[in-house]
Amino acid sequence: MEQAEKRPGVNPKEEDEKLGARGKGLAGTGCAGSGLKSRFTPQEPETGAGVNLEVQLGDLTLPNPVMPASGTFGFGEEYAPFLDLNRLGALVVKTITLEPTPGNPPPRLMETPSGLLNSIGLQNPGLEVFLREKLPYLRRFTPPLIVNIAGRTVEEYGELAARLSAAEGIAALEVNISCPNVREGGIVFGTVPEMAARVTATVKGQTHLPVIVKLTPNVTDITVLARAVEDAGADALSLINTLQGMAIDLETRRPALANIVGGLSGPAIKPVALCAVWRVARAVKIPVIGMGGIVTARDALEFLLAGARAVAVGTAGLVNPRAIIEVIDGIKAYLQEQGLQDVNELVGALRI
Amino acid sequence: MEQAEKRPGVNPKEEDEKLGARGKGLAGTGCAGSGLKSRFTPQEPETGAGVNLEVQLGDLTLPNPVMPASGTFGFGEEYAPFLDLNRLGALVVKTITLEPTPGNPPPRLMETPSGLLNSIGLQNPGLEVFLREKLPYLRRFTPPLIVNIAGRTVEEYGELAARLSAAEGIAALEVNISCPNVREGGIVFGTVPEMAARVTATVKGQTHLPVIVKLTPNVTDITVLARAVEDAGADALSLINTLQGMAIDLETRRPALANIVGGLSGPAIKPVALCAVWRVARAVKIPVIGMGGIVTARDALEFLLAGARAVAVGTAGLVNPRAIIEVIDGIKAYLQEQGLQDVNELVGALRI
Amino acid sequence: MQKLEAEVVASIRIGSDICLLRLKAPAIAATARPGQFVHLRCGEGLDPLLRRPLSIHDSGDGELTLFYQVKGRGTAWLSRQHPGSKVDLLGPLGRGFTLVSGRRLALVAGGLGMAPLFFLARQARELGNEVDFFYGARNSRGLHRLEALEDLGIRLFIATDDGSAGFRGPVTALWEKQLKDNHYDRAYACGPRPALAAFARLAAAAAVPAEVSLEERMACGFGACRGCVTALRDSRGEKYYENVCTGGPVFDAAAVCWEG
Amino acid sequence: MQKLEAEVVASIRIGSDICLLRLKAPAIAATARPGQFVHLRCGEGLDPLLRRPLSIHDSGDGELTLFYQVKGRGTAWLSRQHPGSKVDLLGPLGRGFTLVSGRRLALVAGGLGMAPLFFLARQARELGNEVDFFYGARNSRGLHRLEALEDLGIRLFIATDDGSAGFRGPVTALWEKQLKDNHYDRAYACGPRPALAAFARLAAAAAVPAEVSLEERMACGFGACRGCVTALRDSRGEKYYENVCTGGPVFDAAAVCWEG
Ligand SMILES: Cc1cc2nc3c(=O)[nH]c(=O)nc-3n(C[C@H](O)[C@H](O)[C@H](O)COP(=O)(O)OP(=O)(O)OC[C@H]3O[C@@H](n4cnc5c(N)ncnc54)[C@H](O)[C@@H]3O)c2cc1C
Ligand SMILES: Cc1cc2nc3c(=O)[nH]c(=O)nc-3n(C[C@H](O)[C@H](O)[C@H](O)COP(=O)(O)OP(=O)(O)OC[C@H]3O[C@@H](n4cnc5c(N)ncnc54)[C@H](O)[C@@H]3O)c2cc1C
Ligand SMILES: Cc1cc2nc3c(=O)[nH]c(=O)nc-3n(C[C@H](O)[C@H](O)[C@H](O)COP(=O)(O)O)c2cc1C
Ligand SMILES: Cc1cc2nc3c(=O)[nH]c(=O)nc-3n(C[C@H](O)[C@H](O)[C@H](O)COP(=O)(O)O)c2cc1C
Ligand code: FES
Ligand code: FES
Repeated sequence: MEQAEKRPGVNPKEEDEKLGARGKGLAGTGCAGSGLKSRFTPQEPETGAGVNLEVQLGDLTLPNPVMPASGTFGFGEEYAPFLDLNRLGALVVKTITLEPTPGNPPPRLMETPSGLLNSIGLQNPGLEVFLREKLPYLRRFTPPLIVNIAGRTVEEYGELAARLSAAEGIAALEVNISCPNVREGGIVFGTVPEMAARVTATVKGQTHLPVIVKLTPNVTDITVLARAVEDAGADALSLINTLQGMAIDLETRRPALANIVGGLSGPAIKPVALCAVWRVARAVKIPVIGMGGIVTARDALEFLLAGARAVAVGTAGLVNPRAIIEVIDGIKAYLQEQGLQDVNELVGALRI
Repeated sequence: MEQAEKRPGVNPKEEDEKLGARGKGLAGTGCAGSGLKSRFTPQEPETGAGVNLEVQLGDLTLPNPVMPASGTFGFGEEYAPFLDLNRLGALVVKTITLEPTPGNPPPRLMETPSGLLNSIGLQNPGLEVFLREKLPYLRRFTPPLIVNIAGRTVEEYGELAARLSAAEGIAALEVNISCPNVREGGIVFGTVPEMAARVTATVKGQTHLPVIVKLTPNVTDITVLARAVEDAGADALSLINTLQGMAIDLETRRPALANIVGGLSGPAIKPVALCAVWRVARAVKIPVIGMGGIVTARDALEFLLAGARAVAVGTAGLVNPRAIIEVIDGIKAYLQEQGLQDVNELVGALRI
Repeated sequence: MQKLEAEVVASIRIGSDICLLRLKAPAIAATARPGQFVHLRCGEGLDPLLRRPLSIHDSGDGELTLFYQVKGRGTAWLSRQHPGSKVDLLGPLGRGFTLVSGRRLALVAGGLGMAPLFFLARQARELGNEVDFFYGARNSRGLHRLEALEDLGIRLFIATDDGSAGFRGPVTALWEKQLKDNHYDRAYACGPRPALAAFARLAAAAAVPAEVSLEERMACGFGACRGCVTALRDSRGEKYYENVCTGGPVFDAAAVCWEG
Repeated sequence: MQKLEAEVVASIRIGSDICLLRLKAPAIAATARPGQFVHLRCGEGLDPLLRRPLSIHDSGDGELTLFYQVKGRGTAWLSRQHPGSKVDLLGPLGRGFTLVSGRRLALVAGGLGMAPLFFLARQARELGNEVDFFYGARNSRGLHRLEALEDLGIRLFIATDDGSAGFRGPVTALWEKQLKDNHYDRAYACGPRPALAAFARLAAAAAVPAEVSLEERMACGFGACRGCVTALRDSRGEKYYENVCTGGPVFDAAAVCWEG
């Protein structure tokens, strides 16, 4: 052997960068393994000082870009035993309808490969009860409160917007025109550009609050819907809602859901969501909230790179109620590791 | 203790039906665990004598309802080391184009949660080479040979149909109007009903062979496309092709695929596929070939219940080259366990 | 209600597909009540994705005991965990059984429904109740923990569908016979839904206050998703959906819409 | 080419994230050639879904040896498998290195690229070749199996980027120096793509026939999906895509389109 030592001494100070590189990049991002494991820390550590996590959704300022996805967060109180609600980028409640909505008959859930199929059917206590019983609790927290609404008619969307805008403590409205689990309205509004635009314009006409319109992926070209809604005055978009899906129970030879079809969410749909966000972010000027299968900070960062200004964690929070906190902490850690000062630098920073 | 023995004697002859029920139902169906494990048995055991597996797709008779999905089966020869091609319900080759198609630049693959994202871009040696070098090999096997075709123009579809119909040993054409990975034609034909109908009619006009049209799920309402194609003369439908998706590599901040977007397949999309098959099977009279995420016999049986007359195994075969054989054997075993004589009894037998 | 990693103390197969799992989880064991459940991650990847709900079979000394059937992939994974390994747990979840003292109680278990009733029986005895425990299964091989049950100082009534042990017939029929001669202050049941429906009818007919523990597929287990509902009737007889995970799993038998 | 369940004979961690895995797989070991690989299922559920390709590091006596880095979930799962457990395997896959006898050979390994070159070195020695083995890594901790390599009766040349062992600089630069003074009949390389490109340039300049082993993400591993392609140039200089899994992973270095 020439020009080389035979048994090189190991230098323990020196990190093997090649071997360490991947592991290191993920160290703080909570991305190891499935990301669905975590321990409850009663006192939230405020890591990541010195990096800016604040993002703007039009006039709406979020302390950080991570929020829960509507319908997976109940009315916030359900998560209180597991995390400090004040740490979230926003609070987003289950869809509210004008009247109480009983929802679909059970069974409403089915697990699928890396996914969850649901047919809740917008079960909620209705606007009155929300204003009286849920809002006072939610007002106690500092993150902006986003109220998700759905109507059976365009007029109902308008009325919901008007009445919620009269209430105190609501920061923005999220307009659900994309729920696959209700027969009336719902997804129809979300698949026909003219209808989507009408709902948007009506809501805008009834509120001073920023209006976020939530889009369905169950369309031929989601950018057409996105532009229609932008033109109608939407301040931001959120996407994606669930994919239409179905499951069958071979034992009984019946649909697994009483409603027969349902909405698919969770990691399984992440590639579809990421693609939709990327395409829409390039097609519109208003900010986009990305969601669909986000489990770890790594997932969330990918959505930011694809062009999302903020992200939402849905199904993952049902499995690990602390997932959202881990995503926030992981984003901070990533920024620090990468020497970035501001999360906004990552938005749309995908290299093509 | 009254009216009851204290330590009941165990009766070893008697199966504990309650406990055993579920396990038993799955015993022969290859459904235990992920279904992606198996051993290669050089000699195929002919199980399930006495039950009929033969199905009709219009004029096309299949010895059993399980075939490979186009593009995951190469030209058949790739699977020959692992299984007896004569056992399949049909042989289905990768999409053939008129001219050789180089395909998209690598990387072309990315694993996603329970899914696979690909952007192959219809790489194939073109019609000439297919006829000269691939067809003679494929003709040696007994199952009907289905040749999948794609054109850049309606005329190309027609020419492909005409020239393939002149060749010997082809049982049917599968018309791919749904590939998300090519810029020209491809998915455009599959998303606009009028275009889909024109392609179908053109192909029908150029061939005496049964014509199967393959649909994309990336549309607002797949039943509209299905009916358009049925009205234009299609003999059968196959669905679904892949869902449009995207993945990002956080390390490089680049898309994981060179083509940026790709098609999502595998277990992740099974609920979407099952829903599409169920909806289309109710909307049309022609037979449907169901595919999307089938791994086990159990999955295949669910598609049959949803209304598919036959099924295709795609991504699962890439992971377990014997998956398709296990699905066939599992369907046979299920029929026997359930005391059914004919697989056709299960088609559309979902209880609503 | 906590999220924690519990260490496996012991994992014992007590039947061909029945396991007992002892977990070290002092924070949960300290507050767990009979009828409550825990929600466990049963795997490492993203598939299977959801947690699995299992009743608390017993609790004490900082430990939880679970009694479960290996049914699918999740429980199969669980049965492979060795002492020392960690299981990701939410709990205690749900509303448990109403506890009383110094009364005469009937506990009616169908098959795996024995799981939560064991814990109830133990606490009920500690509170000075008399407990008649009715335990039914398809056959004698579906009966478990008989010795442990007897050690609780209860009266044990056994029924099997095939008569391979005890009374031949449904456990509810066995209870019905006892109802004629005995007074019960309260009755509790867990088991397959048809058995629970029969139980509820008998209890109503005998004017015995009765509670049942229901099962429904669950995602979160803590009330956030509205996925696990069952139909109930309110005081005016109107039907509504209630979460099984937070409104239950234990419900007043009279409030449940048995027809669905 | 077979599909089988191979029993784990030994699983040894030989570095912080480097493992050696010995598998009992006589049917594969009997025909395996240097440069070929196996394709392993690394998990039980549907996630992770795909197999993982690993080069055959050594083969003999009915056993395969694999040398791998724990990189993500698949390899992490693999590293947890104990002796006696089974691993689902396809193999041997791909086209290996061209074997010659009685010649002077240069083997150039960058980092994990050592994996297949070990097997090649051993067989090359058995065929009576002289072997100069160039082995580079970021630093000394990235060098493995040095003793075993030396036992093969080769000349070992070490390079590290930081000089913590051997030559300071790229392994290709170390080879370049040797190329000046030595004649090589053939050269083989495996490692990161930029290193392979440099290797190919040097080999071409010195007119040494050279082969490289490439990596590409794979689904099937047996040629069915066309997912694992790399760009090659045909004899007329025209670019086309070839499967790495069946056309390679070993290619003539001169045929590879290094620019992509
Ligand atoms: C509140 C509650 C308490 C329970 N306590 C016990 C217990 O103590 N012992 C016991 O053996 N079983 C109990 N079960 C049933 C147990 O949760 C299921 O058997 C288990 O989830 C099956 O998971 P698997 O992955 O093995 O089966 P799979 O069939 O693969 O499960 C697939 C999906 O269906 C769900 N599922 C399957 N069966 C049931 C069921 N019967 N009820 C609810 N969801 C189901 C699973 O959670 C999972 O989401 C309880 C269920 C509930 C709701
Ligand atoms: C022909 C061939 C031979 C190989 N031989 C070896 C070897 O001997 N030793 C060794 O340590 N590594 C080898 N690799 C790389 C090895 O396959 C990957 O490190 C491994 O697949 C990572 O899997 P994971 O689940 O741990 O990582 P993850 O990053 O979670 O993998 C995610 C996906 O990317 C794929 N992938 C990740 N890295 C690579 C890569 N470098 N090449 C191809 N696909 C990749 C995986 O297969 C999987 O589909 C080889 C690759 C190829 C193509
Ligand atoms: C159980 C459940 C209930 C949901 N309910 C609503 C809802 O009421 N309104 C709404 O806009 N979206 C609803 N969604 C959709 C989510 O907000 C989100 O768009 C979708 O689940 C994708 O994100 P995920 O994969 O992170 O869950 C629901 C999703 C789930 C899983
Ligand atoms: C790698 C790959 C290549 C494919 N190529 C084609 C193709 O050439 N033509 C086609 O019609 N479908 C193609 N498909 C789609 C499949 O035939 C099938 O419709 C889809 O993958 C869903 O089935 P699966 O989930 O079982 O894979 C391809 C799929 C994959 C994964
Ligand atoms: S499981 Fe989510 S509300 Fe009950
Ligand atoms: S991995 Fe499928 S062709 Fe190479």
